Amino acid sequence: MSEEDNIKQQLIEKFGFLSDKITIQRSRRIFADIPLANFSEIFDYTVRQLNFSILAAITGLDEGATLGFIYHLARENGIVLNLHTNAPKDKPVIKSVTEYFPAADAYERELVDLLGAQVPDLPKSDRYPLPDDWPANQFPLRKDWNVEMLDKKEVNKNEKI
Amino acid sequence: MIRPGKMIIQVLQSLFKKPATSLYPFVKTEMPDKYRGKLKYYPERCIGCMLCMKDCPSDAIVIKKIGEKKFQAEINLARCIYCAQCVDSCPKDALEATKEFELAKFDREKLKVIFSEETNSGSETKT
Amino acid sequence: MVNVLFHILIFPGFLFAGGFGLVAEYVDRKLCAKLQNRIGPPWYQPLADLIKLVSKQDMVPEQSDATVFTLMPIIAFTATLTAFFCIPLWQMRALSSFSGDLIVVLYLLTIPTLTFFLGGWYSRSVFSMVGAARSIIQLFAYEIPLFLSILAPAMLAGTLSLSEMTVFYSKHPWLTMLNLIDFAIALVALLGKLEKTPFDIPEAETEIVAGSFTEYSGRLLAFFRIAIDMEMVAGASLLAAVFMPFGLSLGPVFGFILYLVKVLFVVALLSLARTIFARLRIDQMINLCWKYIAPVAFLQLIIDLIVKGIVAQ
Amino acid sequence: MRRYDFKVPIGPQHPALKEPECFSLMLNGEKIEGMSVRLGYNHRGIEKACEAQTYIQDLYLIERVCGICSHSHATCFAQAVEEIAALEVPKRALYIRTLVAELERIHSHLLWLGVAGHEIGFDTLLMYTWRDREIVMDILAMLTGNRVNYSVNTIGGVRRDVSAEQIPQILKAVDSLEERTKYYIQVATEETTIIKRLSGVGIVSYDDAIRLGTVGPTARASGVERDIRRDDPYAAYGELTFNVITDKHCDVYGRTLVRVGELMESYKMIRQILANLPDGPIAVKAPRKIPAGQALSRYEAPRGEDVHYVKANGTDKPERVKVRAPTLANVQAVAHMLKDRYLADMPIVIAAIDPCFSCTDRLTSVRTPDNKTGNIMTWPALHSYSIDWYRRCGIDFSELNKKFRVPGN
Repeated sequence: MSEEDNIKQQLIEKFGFLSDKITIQRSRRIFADIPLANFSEIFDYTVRQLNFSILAAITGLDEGATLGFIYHLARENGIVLNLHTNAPKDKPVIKSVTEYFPAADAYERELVDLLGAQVPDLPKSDRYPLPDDWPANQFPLRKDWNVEMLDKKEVNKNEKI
Repeated sequence: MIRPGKMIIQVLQSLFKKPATSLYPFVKTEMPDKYRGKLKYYPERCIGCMLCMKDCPSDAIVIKKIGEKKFQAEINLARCIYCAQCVDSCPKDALEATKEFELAKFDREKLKVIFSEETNSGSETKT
Repeated sequence: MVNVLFHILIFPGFLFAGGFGLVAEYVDRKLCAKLQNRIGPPWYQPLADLIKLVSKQDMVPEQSDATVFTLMPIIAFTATLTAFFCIPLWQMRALSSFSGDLIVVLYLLTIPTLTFFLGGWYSRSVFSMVGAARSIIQLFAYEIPLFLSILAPAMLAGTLSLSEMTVFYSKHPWLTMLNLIDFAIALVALLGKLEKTPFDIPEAETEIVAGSFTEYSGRLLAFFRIAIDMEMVAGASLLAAVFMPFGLSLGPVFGFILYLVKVLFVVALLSLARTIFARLRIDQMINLCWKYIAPVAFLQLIIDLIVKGIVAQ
Repeated sequence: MRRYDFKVPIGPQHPALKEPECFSLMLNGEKIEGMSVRLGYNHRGIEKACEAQTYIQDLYLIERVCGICSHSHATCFAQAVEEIAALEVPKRALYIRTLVAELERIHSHLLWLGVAGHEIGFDTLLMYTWRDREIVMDILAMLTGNRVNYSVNTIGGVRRDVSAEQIPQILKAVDSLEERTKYYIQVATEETTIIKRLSGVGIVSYDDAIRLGTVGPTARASGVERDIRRDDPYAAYGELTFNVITDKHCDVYGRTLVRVGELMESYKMIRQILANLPDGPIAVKAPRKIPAGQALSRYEAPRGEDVHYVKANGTDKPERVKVRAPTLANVQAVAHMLKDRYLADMPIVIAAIDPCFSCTDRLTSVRTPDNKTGNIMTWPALHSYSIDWYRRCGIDFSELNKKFRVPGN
């Protein structure tokens, strides 16, 4: 049995409800779809027990009614486990993973600024990556956002060119 | 051996070497053969498939039909990012990347170049 | 009266010192470029830079002390110019020579550094203030070795007058060979005084932009620039007078050419040092000066003392 | 936060930084007591712009995420798209990609060595390394056409082939570069002033390097043996033999040694690639519409691990493109490295992670396809705006204006 199958087996043994949610796309790439409610325990298990010690990135997605979050976790030998979870758009609250990976701070700030996710346990700091005077409730990576929304409301308000 | 002034020999040798820099605007450099510079358009080869317009990442090229099987190209050199994808996309080799690269102008409008058959094959008229 | 004006304005005053300063800057820059395998600037570049600066607007920062800020470049300029009158250039005697003029020259050459400090400090910009603090710290590091390295030959000659020193060494040319270590020390100290790599710590571009000069622009900066150029020539002339006192009786033409060659040789050594070292940190610079250079300078002093005793017998 | 005298803003504009970012240093004399980093000045909206363009167009946009590692980003993106579309990229194409990637690494590392020299005030090293870097730049220009944005990738292969005459030229260039690199290794390890400025500066221990998530040479200089080229092989790296260079110094000196060591490995790899260059086509035809799917692509850029995630929705435009550039992972270690160090160490410590902030921040250019709402002002508009602005401040230039007509162009 390959290592990827082994990881899949271990995950299913521990969390039975994941049995049809894990796909092995190619060698070294595993995609898993996990519910938000069980996110913390599954994340803890993969990092602490399954030795996924590298957080390559966190991707945020606009999936229509929900916001999707993909945690790209990697092992030293190159196997990547992509944990996908999603939260409803009206209450997009996720838990911070800075406890496991301090470097995740920047990735989570990106989610907050660009997609409007809410990460309550993220420490207070300068915002990243948008400018300080960026208008509130404008999340550029959401599908319903476009440049005109910004132009009309905020940038052109002071003076006509 | 760790010592200060390790580079002194090469530094002194440089006194008698030809300088590596050149006086650029007075001494021109030759671009490599595959260089992707200003585009050139051959109207007689164009079939008007518009694939170049479709693939252009920066909307720099516009092909217009000006008559029966006659086309002209308007290339905005200010928008062009010189990737030459249009040259690859063109099925009839109607576009070509030249080695010309000194394209700066004081006026943005002068960077719009129109190629058409009336002005000889491949040459340009400035608007 | 005309004579005095001639000395102040033309030789060895403003025109000569300033012009030679620009030439020295050109030699420094061109040689540096050559050593780095570049083409380098054309001959008129230092002059063109100066004209550009003079034609620009003077900006005085709002928070700065305007009086100190504008006064300092002029003081730096004047002090270096004055130093020229006391250094023997191509003759045995300097223009104004008296017992103890060596001390005067050394102090006159210290004044520019103090003006860098005051000008930078009263600019009230963080970069200027850090640069100003650094230049005063650096002053304490290189000044002692510089004084010691000049005083040792003076002691050997038994005089504190530069002109009398050159007379002494012309009579005993072999004694100058004794001061070679001091020449090296004086060169290192001069690098520190002129704030050139590896001791360009007070104006380290990548750290504190331009140090004390960050807020200076226009004519004020031009004054500082020409003062630094003149300081380079004055320092090199001082080294030439103290450590290379030969060929001083060759007459005005050859003597003058020999003087130019000597000064440009020192300048060339400075630009060579500029190309082969990395910039040190301020703590490393102080360590270097106090732990290694100052003790060696003392050693040279002791050697000179012993030799003096032997010569006296 | 401890007591501090000065707050020195390093950036957004500062001679030590080649790109705009802001590091605020709290200084107590020369000593750094604390620091805060503000990123985002280079945010150009590339991820959002990618969603509005076709895959082929995105390739050139992604290439412009960063100037120095343009090939890294383009390859990483192309790999992800090819994985979704299940394209079998020809072997020759993979080898050419690897060849350009290693040449790019050489040019990037030589560039870094020069920048490092400049940051510690050693301009001769800068001039010499950049002079020698021209050799590899010329080879890249010969192979791909251009010096920086090579545009050698396309979805399904590469655009430019390597001809038989070019191979001896590349080998000759690699030989001379190898000789020069040996000289620079000597200089870096034997010149007192360089060692004094580099060793013991910017220390990140092995544990901290892992905890802070550093990547690339920064991590490898702390003894963390991670290299995507070996761990997660892509392109032709699976068929090449090379060593992963690590170092135990944990400081800027170690990072220098790792980078020059990697240069030597790159020369080795290029010789292997050119000796085993397979024959065959250089590209397969890619469909315009990419089937729905997702892929994660990793790539060892000169600065560290580059991660691209692409999600396709069956149209000719991607649903989502995510770029994680190596500097974003490394920049957070800078504050740790500068703790209790001196102001003078700041430039070299920041430079030592080989920061590329244009990679790090990717998103606020206002680009719309029809350019209706773009904020581009024409020269006359800008001119009249400036007159208007001064008039509102109470200054009237109209009299002067009559005297000095602004030229028409």
